[in-house]
Amino acid sequence: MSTVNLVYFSWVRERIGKGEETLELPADVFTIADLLAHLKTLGAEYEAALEHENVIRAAIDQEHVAHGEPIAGAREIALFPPMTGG
Amino acid sequence: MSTVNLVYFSWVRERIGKGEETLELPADVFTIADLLAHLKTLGAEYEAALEHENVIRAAIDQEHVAHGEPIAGAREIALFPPMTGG
Amino acid sequence: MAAPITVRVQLEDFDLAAEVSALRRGRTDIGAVVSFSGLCRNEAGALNALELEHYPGMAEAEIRRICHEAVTRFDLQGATAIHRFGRIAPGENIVLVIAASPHRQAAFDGANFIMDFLKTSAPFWKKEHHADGSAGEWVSARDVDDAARERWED
Amino acid sequence: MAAPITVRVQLEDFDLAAEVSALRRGRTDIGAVVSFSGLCRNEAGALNALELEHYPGMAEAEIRRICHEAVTRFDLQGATAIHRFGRIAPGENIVLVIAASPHRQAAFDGANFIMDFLKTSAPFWKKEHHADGSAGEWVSARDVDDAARERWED
Repeated sequence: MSTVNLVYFSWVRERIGKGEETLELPADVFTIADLLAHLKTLGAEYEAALEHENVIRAAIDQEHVAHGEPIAGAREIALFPPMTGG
Repeated sequence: MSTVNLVYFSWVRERIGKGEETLELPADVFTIADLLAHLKTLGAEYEAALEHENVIRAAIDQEHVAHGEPIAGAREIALFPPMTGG
Repeated sequence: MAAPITVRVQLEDFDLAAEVSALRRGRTDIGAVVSFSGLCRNEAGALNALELEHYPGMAEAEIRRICHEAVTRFDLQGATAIHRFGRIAPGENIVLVIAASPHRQAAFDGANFIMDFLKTSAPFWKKEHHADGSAGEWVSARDVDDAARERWED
Repeated sequence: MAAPITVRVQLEDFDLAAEVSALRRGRTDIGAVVSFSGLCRNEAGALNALELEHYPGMAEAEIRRICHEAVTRFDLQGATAIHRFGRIAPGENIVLVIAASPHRQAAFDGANFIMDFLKTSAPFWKKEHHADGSAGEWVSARDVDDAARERWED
């Protein structure tokens, strides 16, 4: 088990119903993809937020990462939709 | 014979030694190219200014024209080097 | 002289003239300054405001990374990027990008590059608030923005 | 609404903020404003000033033609071009171009297009005055400027 801080933005945040949380992750969660699969087991709100995994972007410690990125050592993991600033 | 107002700019002006003049043109001066050839017969200062005809730009009544452009009806003809504004 | 990079993410409006002046001050080696102002636009009067959400910390860090990349790639003499968050009404500023260079095309390219990457990788999200009071929608990311970013790959 | 075009050729300096404000005033349909400021640049401290000669009347007319072409081609919501003449010291403004559009790339392209054509077809000529008091040279036209202009031909 490892502890990680998760932050959510935009409609990912709205669908999950919170902006941040701290979770204990099972030992078999190695990558962002594993994390997404794990979160979807936590309830319908996570399933709704993360249904289309291919559009979900992730950042580890405030840097963009691909879904295959290992999360070992991450202090903060962010999940959000494609960005629409500018 | 026709009368035309000529204006010169930049080093064309400096080499000719004046910024403007009114000239009577011979009847066989039909185009800008003819005008350049005629001016070069008027003295060494015109020869020096117009020596490299291919770099001389011309405008008739404040619009750019090619050397083949007829000058009939022109009120003002300008001769100048390539532009370097901006 | 290191090229100064100014990055801010803020609630309040910014001042184009002040930011350009700050970049130019005391220098006589700059030949071209290009600024881009991105505004909240009201198409057909249907929009009451945009709500800009951002990821504090990462937003600044990501924009700074983009500006560094632009300064290196286009040999800029300075770059400024300011992005607002919160509620922004039609006609108001959202984002400002400034690039300075000895040469005009590098200044244009620098500002354009920063905007293209800022739109696709700086963590901001726009939500629309409609004039009729109806619940707003999150603005969708556009393929044209990804395409704009990809043109810089060589 | 016809796109406003503002063209001025003047001795005195201009005010970037005032010109951008004039273009934006009272409108909520503009999404992007790009400004280009061209400055007198002092390479290696050798320059005392630039002297800008122009063809009065034609300078304004030619810049106006270029702005009209840009507005039509890029569907701009407005364009401003101001070019100074006379003696201009290093660090001072020479030229300002502003383009407004609903979309960012059109605003960038509009301003860039106006600058490329302005450099090669607006009747202005620069003469250098050296810091050591020596007689100045007329600045030569550069092939790179012709090439920049030609890229807009399609």
